[in-house]
Amino acid sequence: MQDQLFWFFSIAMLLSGVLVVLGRNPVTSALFLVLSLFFMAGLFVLLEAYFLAIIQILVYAGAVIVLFLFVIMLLDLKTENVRQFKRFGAGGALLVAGALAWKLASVVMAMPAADAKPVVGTTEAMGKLLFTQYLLPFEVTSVLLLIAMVGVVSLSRKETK
Amino acid sequence: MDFLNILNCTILTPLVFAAGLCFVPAAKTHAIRWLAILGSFVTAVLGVLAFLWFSASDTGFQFVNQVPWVAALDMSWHVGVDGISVVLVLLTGIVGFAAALVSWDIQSRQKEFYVLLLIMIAGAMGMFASLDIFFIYFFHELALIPTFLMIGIWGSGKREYAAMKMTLYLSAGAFVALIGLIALYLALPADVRTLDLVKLLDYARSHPLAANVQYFIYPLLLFGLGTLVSLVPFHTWAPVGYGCAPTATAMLHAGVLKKFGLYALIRIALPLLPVGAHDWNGLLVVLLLGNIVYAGLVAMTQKNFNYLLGYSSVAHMGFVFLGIASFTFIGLTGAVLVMFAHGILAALLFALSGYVYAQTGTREISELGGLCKPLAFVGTLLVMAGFASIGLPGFANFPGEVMVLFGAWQAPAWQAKMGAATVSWPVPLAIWGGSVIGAVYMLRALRNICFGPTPVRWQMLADANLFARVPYLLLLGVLIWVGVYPRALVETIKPATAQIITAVEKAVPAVSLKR
Amino acid sequence: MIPVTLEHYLIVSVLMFSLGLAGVMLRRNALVVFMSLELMLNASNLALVAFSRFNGNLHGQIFVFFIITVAAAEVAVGLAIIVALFRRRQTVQVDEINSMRL
Amino acid sequence: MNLSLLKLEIATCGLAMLVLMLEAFVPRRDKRFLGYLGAAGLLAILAWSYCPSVTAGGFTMGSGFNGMWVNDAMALYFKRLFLVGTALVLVMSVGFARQLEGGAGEFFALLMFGCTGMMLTASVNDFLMLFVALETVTVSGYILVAWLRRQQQSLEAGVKYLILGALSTAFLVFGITFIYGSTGATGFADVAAKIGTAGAPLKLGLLLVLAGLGFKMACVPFQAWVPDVYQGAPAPVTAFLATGSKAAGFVLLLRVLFGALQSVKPTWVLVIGTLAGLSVLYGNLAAMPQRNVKRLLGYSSISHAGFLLLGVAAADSFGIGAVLFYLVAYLFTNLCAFTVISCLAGTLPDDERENYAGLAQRSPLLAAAMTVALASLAGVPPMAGFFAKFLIFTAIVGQKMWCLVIIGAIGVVVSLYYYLGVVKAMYWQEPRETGAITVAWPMKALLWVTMAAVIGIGVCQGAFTRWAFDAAATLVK
Repeated sequence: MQDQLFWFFSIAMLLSGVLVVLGRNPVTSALFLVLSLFFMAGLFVLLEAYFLAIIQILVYAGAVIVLFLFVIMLLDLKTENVRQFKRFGAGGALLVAGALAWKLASVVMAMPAADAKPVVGTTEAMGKLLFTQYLLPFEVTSVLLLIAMVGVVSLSRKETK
Repeated sequence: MDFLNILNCTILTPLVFAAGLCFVPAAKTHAIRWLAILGSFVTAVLGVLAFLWFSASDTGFQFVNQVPWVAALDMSWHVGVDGISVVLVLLTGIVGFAAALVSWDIQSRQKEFYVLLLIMIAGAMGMFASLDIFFIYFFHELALIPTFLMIGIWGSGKREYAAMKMTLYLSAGAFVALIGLIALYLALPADVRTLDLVKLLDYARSHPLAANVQYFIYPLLLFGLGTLVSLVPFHTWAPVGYGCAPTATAMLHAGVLKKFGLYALIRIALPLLPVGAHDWNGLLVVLLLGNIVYAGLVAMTQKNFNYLLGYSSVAHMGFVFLGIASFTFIGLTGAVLVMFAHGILAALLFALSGYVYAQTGTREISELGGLCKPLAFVGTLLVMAGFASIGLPGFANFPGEVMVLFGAWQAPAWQAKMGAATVSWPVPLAIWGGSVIGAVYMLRALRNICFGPTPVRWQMLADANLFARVPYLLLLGVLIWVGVYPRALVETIKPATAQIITAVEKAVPAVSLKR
Repeated sequence: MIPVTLEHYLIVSVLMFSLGLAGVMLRRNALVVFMSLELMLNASNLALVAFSRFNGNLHGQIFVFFIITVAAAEVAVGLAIIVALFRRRQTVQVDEINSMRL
Repeated sequence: MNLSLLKLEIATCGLAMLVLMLEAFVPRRDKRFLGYLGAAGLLAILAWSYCPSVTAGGFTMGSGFNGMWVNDAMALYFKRLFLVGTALVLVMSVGFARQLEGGAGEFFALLMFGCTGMMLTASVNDFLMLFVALETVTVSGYILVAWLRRQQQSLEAGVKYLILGALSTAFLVFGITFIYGSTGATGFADVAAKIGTAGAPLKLGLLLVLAGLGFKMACVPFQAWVPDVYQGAPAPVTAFLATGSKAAGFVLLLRVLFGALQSVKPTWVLVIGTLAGLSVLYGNLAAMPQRNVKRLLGYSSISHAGFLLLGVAAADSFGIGAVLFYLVAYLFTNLCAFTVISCLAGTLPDDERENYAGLAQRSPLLAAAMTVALASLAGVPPMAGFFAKFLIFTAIVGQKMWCLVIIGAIGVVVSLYYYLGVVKAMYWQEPRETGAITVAWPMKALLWVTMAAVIGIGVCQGAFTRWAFDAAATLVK
């Protein structure tokens, strides 16, 4: 059952990913991005990373994508009728991406098999780690979020004379 | 740092005056001029004092002052002079003062000009007075930046091209030499690494560097420094640079700064890398013949008097190289003497040429003519300087060149290397090249400039006034003094060159004279 | 059917990463480019979670937590900049962003 | 949990928040006061970092936070560098303030937050911490670059920086993923312990991490953003990127290379050497035809990344010491140059070289400062840049890397050409418009300070070299 789910989730995730890249309308792309990330959350569940699966849906689907859609609506972008892809051609880009994929995949295939016993990413386990061992980066992240907030507010407030 | 040390004073005085000039309002041009002249005069006096107080009978460095600077590299502020450098300090003082005096023709942005001039003098002083390899190099580069700006702002003709070309050539050459110096520093074992020249010389005396290391490092220094001295084929910057430079810059550069390459070869490369120097001597001989013969031939075709002087200075450099390449005591001593003599002579020639240019607005030989009539004084001096340039007895160049030729004549290095029986073949060629070609182009130019009918437009030119005559007379006086009484310098130079040659002969037995 | 192992997850992650990269290089719309960048970051997330499970410790999952947080901040800032540019230029096409050239 | 290890960072961050809060209460015309407050505060923190209680061994030096954090002499060296740099950039921003539309207070605060991030990078000892610290710097960078919302160029630069920066982050993260995957840890010490057994995935991961750091350092082939961003961003921000952000990239590189990868030195020396050579060549050759001064400095910044990498490639304590000295020299030099540029930002139509023509007649001080800065960048004595290059070349000649020496030599000579081109314009050419350019006194003071620093470091190299070498000695054992 789990294996079948893996195949389903990963193929669906990749397909939605392809549609993000190929989508003619940014709204379509954004919606497929949500879908893709949703399937990834499914994969997280399969990997027993429950906390992250929830976070993935809450933060990405709930916040990031809403932000994207909001911006797209705000800008009132129409479907692109003009050239959709960059000038230097799809061939080069695909070649680079393909080569990278090939290289990475060959490295991955050569990796030794893992034998450690699996861990479960429950909220409790994650929370304990975050507030003990990872306290410092956690606090730094709060500064980072403050920076982002200040920046966004300053960048998008009305222009003053 | 000992601020009463005379060498520190000679280096810092021009810098202090330059800093002082920065605070004088730019509009007070007279104050600026006199302050700058005062600064260069004090420097010159200090240079003369250093020469006079120098005790010729003592070997080793005098007026030494050492302050640690960068411990990690064993680099220190280390000043001191021996017979070679004290002569060049004297030269810098005299030429610097003369250059400040002749700069009355600078009519715009005087403040900047004099600040740069004083920095140049300080740099030149520093490079001869320093005994730390880093500072020797550092001061040369310090003196080089003003050259670029001065040619660009106050130059004439193709000044932009000239300034760019000269700066790029010289910087590239200096950089190659720097790599050589760094390699030299690193060739020592890690625990004795030092940039201190005295320590290096001491160390090299007891532990010569490996022959292959010397073979590798010496060409970096030879070609790097050679570019700075306009060694053929890296000489093309010189005529165009001097052709377009303002008078004072040409005087200081051709007279003093250019000697840096030779000085560093004699001071650093020869005693530290004698085997390398011997290995590369064959090539150096070919190139220096290029300097003497080829540059002389090119000089003959020049239409512009400053270009001609530029090529003639390239040719004169050949003689110094000949002295270095001879590996003989007398040859090396002569080389140092030629360095001094040429420094004074080049300054005098460029100064006079500058005066003519300021009066006539042209340096084209064909447009000038009969200048001896309106400009009796300047014309006469020009002719005398020309005589000095072609090596007539009575002027400083003569004893120097003769000594170089004697040295070259007996040089065993070439006899061993090239298989010549008694007389080494470069010598007659050099004599022929130096005297005949030099005489031809210089006399022909002088005839065209000074004699013959005076064109109408030049008949009303004003001769130099009493004040303007001071620098010319000063330089000519030195030229004649040394020409008549070379002992004054030679006795000072001898102990230092003897030391270098002894070190070289010990390291490379093939070059020692069979007595 | 072959049992699913670490490798499978990694291959999926690699494909996702390359897909995102292709998107970044292909697309002209800055917003879509930005979405493709999100795909790339998420590819790392997947690989990290997979590694975390098979390495037997939670450090990888913690890392993912931080990546998600940082990515959210980055998206917010990025969109603010893109909106500001759109207000000025009326375009989000990256190859029209070329007022600075030699 | 030992917060005293974070003293300086907490103080800096607190200062930034203080400025942010005061911004709400300070009337618009007094906003510049906030900039001075920030600069003074940062300098106070700098002075504090010299207090024995901070420097003396024991409670503020050492490592902590489960090995994620290390406070050693090198960390302190870089933190001081960041503090000085940011303080000077703040003063520069005050002079630039009339260009900043409103919100000058936030601008100052963001600079200080960025500084906090940089200070964090100096102590990083864990890949997770590396990621978080680096992002703190990067995100504040995005905002600052795009700050001038009314200028199209600033926004375009912001978008470019954003997209390429996010791309490099993606590579960095993917690289860390593989490192974690093959070693099961993210701490440098753990990675170093397991490096022998982990094979290709680890190498791949490290290569990807290098790509992420290369973006910060602006070395080839991660340099695509540099010219546009340097040209488009507000001048103080460009200065901030060119000095602080680049130094942050280098401190992280050093931490990774010597913290985690000490045992595979021969491999990375090759990679770093190649990148160094390419950066020197590309940066210098591409800078030659540039006519825009900011853009030219952008390309020159690529070449300087190359020179710095040359020192890293030497990979001994001398080379690293040279890199540390170089960064300080480069900091003051760049700040000097960008102070001139920001003084001119309101006066000249744009940064084309033609507009600099005859600057020496319109403002001798600005022209002199620019000349000092360019001479230092070109490596001409007595400027600091010369001694920095001298140290770098000594390091690589010492390693007998002749190929790199030759490339470096070509770079030095070529660079002279284009730097002199600007000097030429300022001094030789006639100005397009006449009329003296007045410089406000804080900018004047900044010019004098940076010029004095550039020349002072170049002449009295002793103390600076000693600090740099002492710091390097803690890294390279």
